[in-house]
Amino acid sequence: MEMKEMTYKDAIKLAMSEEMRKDENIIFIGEDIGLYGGAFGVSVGMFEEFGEERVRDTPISEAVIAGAAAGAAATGLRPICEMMFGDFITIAMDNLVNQAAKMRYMFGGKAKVPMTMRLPFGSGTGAAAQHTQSLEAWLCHVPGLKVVSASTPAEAKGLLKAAIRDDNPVCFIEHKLLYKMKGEVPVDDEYIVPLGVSDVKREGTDVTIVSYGTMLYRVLEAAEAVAKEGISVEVIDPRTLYPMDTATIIESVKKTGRAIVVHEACKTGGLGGEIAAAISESEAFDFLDAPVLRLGGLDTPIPYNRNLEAAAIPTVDKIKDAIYKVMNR
Amino acid sequence: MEMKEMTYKDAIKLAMSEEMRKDENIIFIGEDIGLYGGAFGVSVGMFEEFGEERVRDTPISEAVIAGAAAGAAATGLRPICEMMFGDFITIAMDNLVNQAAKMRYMFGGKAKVPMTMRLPFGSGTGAAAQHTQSLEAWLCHVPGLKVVSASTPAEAKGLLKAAIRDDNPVCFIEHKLLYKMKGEVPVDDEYIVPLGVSDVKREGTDVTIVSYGTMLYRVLEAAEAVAKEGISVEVIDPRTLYPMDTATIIESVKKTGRAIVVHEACKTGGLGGEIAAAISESEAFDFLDAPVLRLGGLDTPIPYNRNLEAAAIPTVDKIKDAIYKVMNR
Amino acid sequence: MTLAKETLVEMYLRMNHARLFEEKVAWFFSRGMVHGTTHLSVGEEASGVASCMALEEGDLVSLTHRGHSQAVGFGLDINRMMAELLGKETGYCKGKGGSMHIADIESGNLGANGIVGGGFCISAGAALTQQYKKTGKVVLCFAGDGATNEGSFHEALNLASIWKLPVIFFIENNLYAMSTPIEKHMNIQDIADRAKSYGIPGIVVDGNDPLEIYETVAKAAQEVRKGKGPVLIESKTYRWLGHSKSDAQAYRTKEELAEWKLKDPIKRLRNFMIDNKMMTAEEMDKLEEQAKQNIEAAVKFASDSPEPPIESVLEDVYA
Amino acid sequence: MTLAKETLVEMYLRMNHARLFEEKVAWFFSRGMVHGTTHLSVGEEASGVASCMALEEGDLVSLTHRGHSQAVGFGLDINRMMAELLGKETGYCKGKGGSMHIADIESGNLGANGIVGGGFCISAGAALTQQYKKTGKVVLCFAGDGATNEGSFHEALNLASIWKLPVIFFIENNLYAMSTPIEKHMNIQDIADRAKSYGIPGIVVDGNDPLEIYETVAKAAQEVRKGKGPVLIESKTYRWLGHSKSDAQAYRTKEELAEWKLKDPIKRLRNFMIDNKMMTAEEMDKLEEQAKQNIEAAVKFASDSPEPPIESVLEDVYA
Ligand SMILES: Cc1ncc(C[n+]2csc(CCOP(=O)(O)OP(=O)(O)O)c2C)c(N)n1
Ligand SMILES: Cc1ncc(C[n+]2csc(CCOP(=O)(O)OP(=O)(O)O)c2C)c(N)n1
Ligand SMILES: [Mg+2]
Ligand SMILES: [Mg+2]
Repeated sequence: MEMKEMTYKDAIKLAMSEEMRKDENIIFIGEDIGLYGGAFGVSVGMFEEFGEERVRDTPISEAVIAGAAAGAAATGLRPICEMMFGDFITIAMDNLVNQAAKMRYMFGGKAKVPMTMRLPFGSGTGAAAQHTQSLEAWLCHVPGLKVVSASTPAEAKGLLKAAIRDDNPVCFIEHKLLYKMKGEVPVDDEYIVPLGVSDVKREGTDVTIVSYGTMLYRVLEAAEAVAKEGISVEVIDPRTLYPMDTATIIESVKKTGRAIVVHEACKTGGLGGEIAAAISESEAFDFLDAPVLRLGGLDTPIPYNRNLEAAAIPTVDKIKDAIYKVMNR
Repeated sequence: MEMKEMTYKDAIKLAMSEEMRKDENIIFIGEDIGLYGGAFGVSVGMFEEFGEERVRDTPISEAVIAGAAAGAAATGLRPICEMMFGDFITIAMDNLVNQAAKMRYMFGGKAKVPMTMRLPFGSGTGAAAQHTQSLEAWLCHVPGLKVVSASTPAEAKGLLKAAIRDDNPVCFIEHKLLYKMKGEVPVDDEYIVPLGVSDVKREGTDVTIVSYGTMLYRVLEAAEAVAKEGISVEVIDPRTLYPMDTATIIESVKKTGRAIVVHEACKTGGLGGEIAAAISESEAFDFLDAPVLRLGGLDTPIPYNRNLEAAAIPTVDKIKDAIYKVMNR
Repeated sequence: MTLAKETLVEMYLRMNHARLFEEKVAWFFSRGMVHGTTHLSVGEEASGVASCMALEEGDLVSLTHRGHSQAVGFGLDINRMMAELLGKETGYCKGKGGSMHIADIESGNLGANGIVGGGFCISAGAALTQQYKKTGKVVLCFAGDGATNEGSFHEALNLASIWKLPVIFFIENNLYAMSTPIEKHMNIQDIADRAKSYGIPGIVVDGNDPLEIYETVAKAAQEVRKGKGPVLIESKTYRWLGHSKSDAQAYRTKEELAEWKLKDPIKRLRNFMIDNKMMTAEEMDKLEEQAKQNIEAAVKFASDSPEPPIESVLEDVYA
Repeated sequence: MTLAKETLVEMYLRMNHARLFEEKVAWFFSRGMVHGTTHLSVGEEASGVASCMALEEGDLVSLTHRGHSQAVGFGLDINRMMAELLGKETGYCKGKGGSMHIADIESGNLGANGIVGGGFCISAGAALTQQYKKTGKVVLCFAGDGATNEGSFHEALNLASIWKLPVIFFIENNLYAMSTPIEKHMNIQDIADRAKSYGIPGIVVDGNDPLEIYETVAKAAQEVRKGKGPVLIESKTYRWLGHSKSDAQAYRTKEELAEWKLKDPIKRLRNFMIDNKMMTAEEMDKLEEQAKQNIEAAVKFASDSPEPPIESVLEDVYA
């Protein structure tokens, strides 16, 4: 496969651009995504390539971004939306949850709502409580939605293309701290990472850690560190958070007998509980040598101060401690 | 304690009315709560007693209901809000989550937001997908909010009074099917059920079932049924869903060695995962003879047709099956 | 604008269908034969029917929770509507939607909506499709007076205006949002004035006059089709029945109701057609009789239809 | 309305504080000494400062993401503001809020808001408290031009209008919402016209004229205090710097910027005071010098202040 090095955000742009070149029913809407290129510069240049008919700046009106996308999708377009910050989905929830996600079911299967909602989530930017949340757990509780999280530039391309091609409303989670991350990305414009397939990011035999987003990298770092001490960690990235391929996770846990889930979102009510429970109620239960541990963000809003902000989410050290904890039993 | 029989909804009205008589900083706002008495008739007569200054019909504007409540609460009032249906909270999420819940933290502890948001949740009414959701799991993922669920008329009174007196934004979940349920309610106007205390609704030794809302009654029915077969079920109602008193649950599981969580909300992403994970990662793990089971609603929107609607959520039979399942190990 | 006789005949038939359909639905409810709730539009049939009839083939509509007249007006099949009310497999939504979600995307009905104001944004989006694909079609978006106080009204009208989307926002102002009289939920006389916030035309029509409605919508559609951007139409009308299943209606007087009943839009069209010698009274009676039979047939169709299989509860979540 | 000299002196001092504060903040950012982002209001100081100064003791304000001038105008302590920017324990929010959340409920500052339009509903609620408790106080709610396209604008203004709440919605129309020029985000000339949707007064002011702003807000506050309901004021102004930390400003021309710089509200007030012989040029220079020293003192205060203890991350979630 021919590869090219690029940033995560350029991979996102590439995915959108390639799909838009192939299918003129795809339009892209959001706040300041045109000339400005989006708050994080993801779409710089797309306005120039596709023009204002297809790359559409909206007013600051998150409800109608989601709702218009739903209406456009139900009638034949395939809109991609950008929420400037994922936190603003609070304003779009009705259109996303009560309209887009339910239309098909309520209408007896006779609607198709192919829209993609890009959501920059996560902290580490010093932007404080209203610009740093990780709200994926909400979305994973809404039948009709799919929820996807990309951790590498290549996956950003492949998963986003799959999301755009999917005939359902897909929430595509981007972690802001990954935007500048570089990686090899397949140039093939048919390169797709299918939805609904978890990925083993690192093989191991002693403990399974499930993680995604920026936390994945802390997990991998912790895994390297404990490897030197003889602990072999398997790391799984679900990639599609909802509906999730738990089979891959369960297989892994049957092998390792130990599991940890790590995410940045507040621990309570986060996906960690869902994943831990899914593992425990599966046939992996009989293989468990220790309870499934969850490591999540503190149950607080994200504070502004740099040190406090860093203290609010899992660190490599905390992940290592969790590994020791499950190993010591 | 002197008791009086009344319905769940009258107990809610009583709680609001007693508190409003005691504290004139309490106002009540919502759609058609005045003369009409609310969509479910909860507040019939309050308008007449307290007048239009204190019982305020709003336009159909859920965002400003939540936001105005937050602003009023931060400046010295103690608003109670009624969302006509809990489903409409999708429109109020920004004001609830990004404003009300975070104000105190963002402002360094210098705000106090004593507001109560009443949310009628749940299915069984034939009102279809947009009027039947159980969205408590979302709210239990928002630090700064408290989430309360009342299962009996007495608790409806006692917990709602505690919620109104609490200095934080409290989401008070009411299940529509309970509104007409009758029960003995303490007449004492200082009768309070404190927040943050789980309640053992039935004692037992073989399996612990955690449940709340209408599901609680199905669980109790299932417990009675299996009791005849010699299975002793302990039933725990957390009552405060966030932050939850898990200690009581964990103690119970240490005794019984088996646990099931039952809720009406969609299984995936529901509170079941949170509770199951909390049990598993506690010291109760070593006492578990079977994995913690979750029983939740199907991962679908709620359909209109009566039979389909009934099939979408846990039944007494399904609960019994779950009990057999954990017992057979 | 003079309307062809056939158009008026069809309009009259549909208005009668709408009313009889709802009377039947009310009866079902009172008998506990259907569950859930329903919002009846008796008295508002001109608004729902005449407006839709002014559309062209291929135009789209978005309906409200009070959507039966609108659906019938748009030409939906009353058999499948009735079947949906009874939760049957042959219903428009296979029994999954019920009264508040009757939809038929294929024919351009974007659905009734259980969320007050839920149609505004969806309609803007559907209009974007029409503009983008240059279909020449318009979207007719229904909403109530109360719905115009939702934030979604504001966001959708603003977007539609700046993007010049082909959408007509048609407000059925029946003077109440549930129990709340309009004077208590907004501080202006005419909702049409809200158009000024978006720099678009705002028009008031007599919501009980089918001809005025037809004409106004038809004209607006013409302009909108040309790419001139959206139009806001306020149709002043009145609902004769309670807000929903259970409503003691303490918030209004019997006199007010009686007054509005004198403005019955169905009688009005009947008289117009007779007065203008388009039809005789006997011919009109026959039309009414036909409407009744059609509704009875719909009831029979619905009653005879099968329940959806239980397994279908798990279907249709994802495409 | 002739303003007392002391008022103008204080106004001038605050406008200078605001500008110097932000210049310092920009410098911190460029050095990476603070993280996150910030929105500077350089060029808009009259809007933020003069409007707040027209308030009475006990009145309240709700600020925007571009809130430094507003906060300084309201009389917040620049030491604690600067400390907050640096994330220090002595900051208004103990370092938990940063630039976008500077708040001081005790003194009536309901907070800057990271959510565009987030203040509308909160202000309505705070005004309800004033009305209910008969305090005679008003709430001044700031928002940008772009913010008026949020649904919350519509819901809040409508509620405030029907309940006659004592709130002034003060729109700082700086012609852009981030990169989007106002012509592209709304289809009307004057945002003040949106008042018509709610049956309330809508007034346009020159947002770079501190005296006109002061006068307009003071008058509006008088009416609002009498219980006449809310007022919408549109203050036309311009931001000199980029939207936030990183902004190439491709969306506007240098000429446009240069033209607006000629309308510097600070110079304008300076000239006014000198021309009217209230102060000499030397006296004005001295005021400016004093402002500079105050800002340097604020920087020192902030720099010398301790970081919040790590454990505090867990505090202040619940009362
Ligand atoms: C978002 C939302 N809020 C509240 C309701 C409850 N509700 C259903 S109909 C209705 C009144 C609607 O009034 P209006 O828009 O005037 O329409 P009408 O019923 O008069 O036709 C209300 C409050 C709802 N369904 N959705
Ligand atoms: C709900 C919400 N949407 C989007 C943003 C991102 N954002 C921050 S400031 C801004 C522009 C605001 O424009 P305007 O209201 O005119 O205020 P100005 O920045 O010009 O002062 C945007 C889009 C936000 N913070 N909140
Ligand atoms: Mg109405
Ligand atoms: Mg602006």
